[in-house]
Amino acid sequence: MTALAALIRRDVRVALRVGGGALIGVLFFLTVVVLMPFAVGPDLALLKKLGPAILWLGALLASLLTLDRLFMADLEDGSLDLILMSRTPLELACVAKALAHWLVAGLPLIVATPALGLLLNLDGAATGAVALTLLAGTPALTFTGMIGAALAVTLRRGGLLLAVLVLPLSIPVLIFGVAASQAAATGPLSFGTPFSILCALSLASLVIGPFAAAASLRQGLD
Amino acid sequence: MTLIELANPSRFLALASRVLPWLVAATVIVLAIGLYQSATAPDDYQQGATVKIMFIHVPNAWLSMFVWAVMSVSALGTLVWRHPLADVAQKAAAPIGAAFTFLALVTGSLWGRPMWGTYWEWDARLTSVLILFLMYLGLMALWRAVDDPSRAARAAAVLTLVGAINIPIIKFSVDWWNTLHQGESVFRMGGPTLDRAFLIPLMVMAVGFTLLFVTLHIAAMRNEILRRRIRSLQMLQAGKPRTAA
Amino acid sequence: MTPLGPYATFIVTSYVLVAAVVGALIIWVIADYRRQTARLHDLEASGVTRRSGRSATERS
Amino acid sequence: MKLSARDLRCVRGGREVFSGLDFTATAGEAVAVIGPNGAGKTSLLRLIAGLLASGGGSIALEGGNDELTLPEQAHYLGHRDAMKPALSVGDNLAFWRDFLGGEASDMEAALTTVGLDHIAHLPAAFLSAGQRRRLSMARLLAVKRPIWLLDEPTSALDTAGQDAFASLMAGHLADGGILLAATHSPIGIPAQELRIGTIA
Repeated sequence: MTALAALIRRDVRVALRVGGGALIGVLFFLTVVVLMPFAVGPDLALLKKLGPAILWLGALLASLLTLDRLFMADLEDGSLDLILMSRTPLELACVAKALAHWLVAGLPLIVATPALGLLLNLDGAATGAVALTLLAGTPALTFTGMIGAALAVTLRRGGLLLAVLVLPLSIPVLIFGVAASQAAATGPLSFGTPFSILCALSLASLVIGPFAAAASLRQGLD
Repeated sequence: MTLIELANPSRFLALASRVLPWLVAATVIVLAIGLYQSATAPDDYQQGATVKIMFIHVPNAWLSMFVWAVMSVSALGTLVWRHPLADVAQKAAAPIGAAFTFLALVTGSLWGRPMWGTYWEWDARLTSVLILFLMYLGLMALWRAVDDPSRAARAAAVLTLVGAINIPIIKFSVDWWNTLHQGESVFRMGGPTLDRAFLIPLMVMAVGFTLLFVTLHIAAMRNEILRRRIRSLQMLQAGKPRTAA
Repeated sequence: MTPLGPYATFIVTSYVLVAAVVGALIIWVIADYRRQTARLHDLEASGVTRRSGRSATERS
Repeated sequence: MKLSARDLRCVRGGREVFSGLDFTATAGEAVAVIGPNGAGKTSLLRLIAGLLASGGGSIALEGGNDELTLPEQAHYLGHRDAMKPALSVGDNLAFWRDFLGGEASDMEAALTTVGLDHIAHLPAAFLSAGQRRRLSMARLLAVKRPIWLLDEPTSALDTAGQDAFASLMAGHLADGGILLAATHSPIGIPAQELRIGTIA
């Protein structure tokens, strides 16, 4: 356990220090959401309707963009070699890395959601629903995105390739995340069903993600 | 004390510690007068007592642009005149400017709630300030992304100047976008018909907040100079072999 | 002082928020100054000086 | 303890780097892997460290800890130092001590041995190439592992650093460790030579 705690602590600290760029994701989220009204127009009724979808898309893109460095930074400085040689199973090390990433990149998005909800004219209930679905759904984005990040390391390519690989995988999360928030905001569907599915998706990705990422890292040994 | 003499960071530190107490005193006095005048100002016939929000909103909105102007001059100082304190001034101003811009947004939003019935309206003014806020945050992110201040300085200077040129274009575009979508005109603050009863407290508050910015800016510059001094000392320490002491 | 009318909450919130943010800025600047000077003194205590041999915290 | 390899083969990118490689190293023995650039010195070390898929042959460790795999009992010191520039020297080392697991030893002592104890609080970004290498050496000391795989261990080190490293390696061998070093220059301790690649 000390090994995993040490890894989480290190990743969080590196992200928060100068050059870490932990908060760039949330800044990107803010910018993307602010851009939306310029495209669709400042019609408050329309924005209210589109609000949950805009917030979810913004969060999806923001958490995807920051995933790029998840394994790449460790590959570049040689840390990945030592992680592979440690007595901690690689799967657990992947869980720790994803968790650390979620803490510095996923959680701030949820914290920023209420302010953005205000800009998009969402009422308290709808904003709360979006924040809650993001809380349940962003771990799924991180853990499935981690598979793409591991593949990107294997292929020594990052950036857009990662996006192309991961975006299709995150479609289910997007569907049920937006469905649950829309249900809470406007009805008529119930909030519970899509939300439970969203939680189930998160839990499943919590299991599948680390195994797939670890397998991909091992395959990509070079 | 000319600008050339100020180029020496040690001189700047000396000057800063001499000037800061006076600046603090001036800021406190002017802000106190401003606050008193704002409290005793009459209600506006249109806005009622909410006009009081204007006394803090307008100075913050003014500063949000003024600070960017200060940063642009500093950016020129970095790129053209190679003034050694220019990038210190620019870096120190960014978080303060962001804070004032944030306050301009929040006070504007709190004024808008009773006036418009909503906290946020995609009004041209507010929206432009929101974009300015995002640009401040981006600039701060740029400073944080690079460990070496001298390397970050040039990139930040270019970004600041590009921002200075772009802000009017953004403002124009947002105005156009806004009028395209919104037929009815929202209440416009300011204009030439502002009553003296409001104008004087507003001016005093604006002067007070500007003094506040200058004080904070000089203090933050002093911190930044010390931070860089520590950095170079630490590099010196790292380069030295261990001493027997 | 004139009564603030029906929108007193908004006015008071605005002023309180401005005071809070400005207060935070002031505290940040002061705390940062204390931290930097303390670190400088620590460095000097450990025998690191600038090339010119002068004290780094020297005021003039 | 005995580390032995039989008929090792390494293929990278469809090209055979080396094949039919045999060596044996017993406790307290050092192997200097010698060969021209591109002969596969680094590949051999990474293969033993489990960082490269084997193209054939076998590697066996006798007399080690049976519950652990070979890579888990080995230290790999590569060209990249696995240190985060944003973290302090001490934090970097403490992380690897905690993360690599197993028997940890005194971190302060390790830093003192490599001569970095006075700057443990500084960010690793401030270190020179030689100092970074010393920090990597401290990692070998902070966590005890019987097998050291060293890729050009003395590059970037000055004469004093090379001497210090030689005495570290000698100490490791005296404790019954095994050491493989890929090198172009003499490593400063007696070692059996393993030549790989075509000798020009």
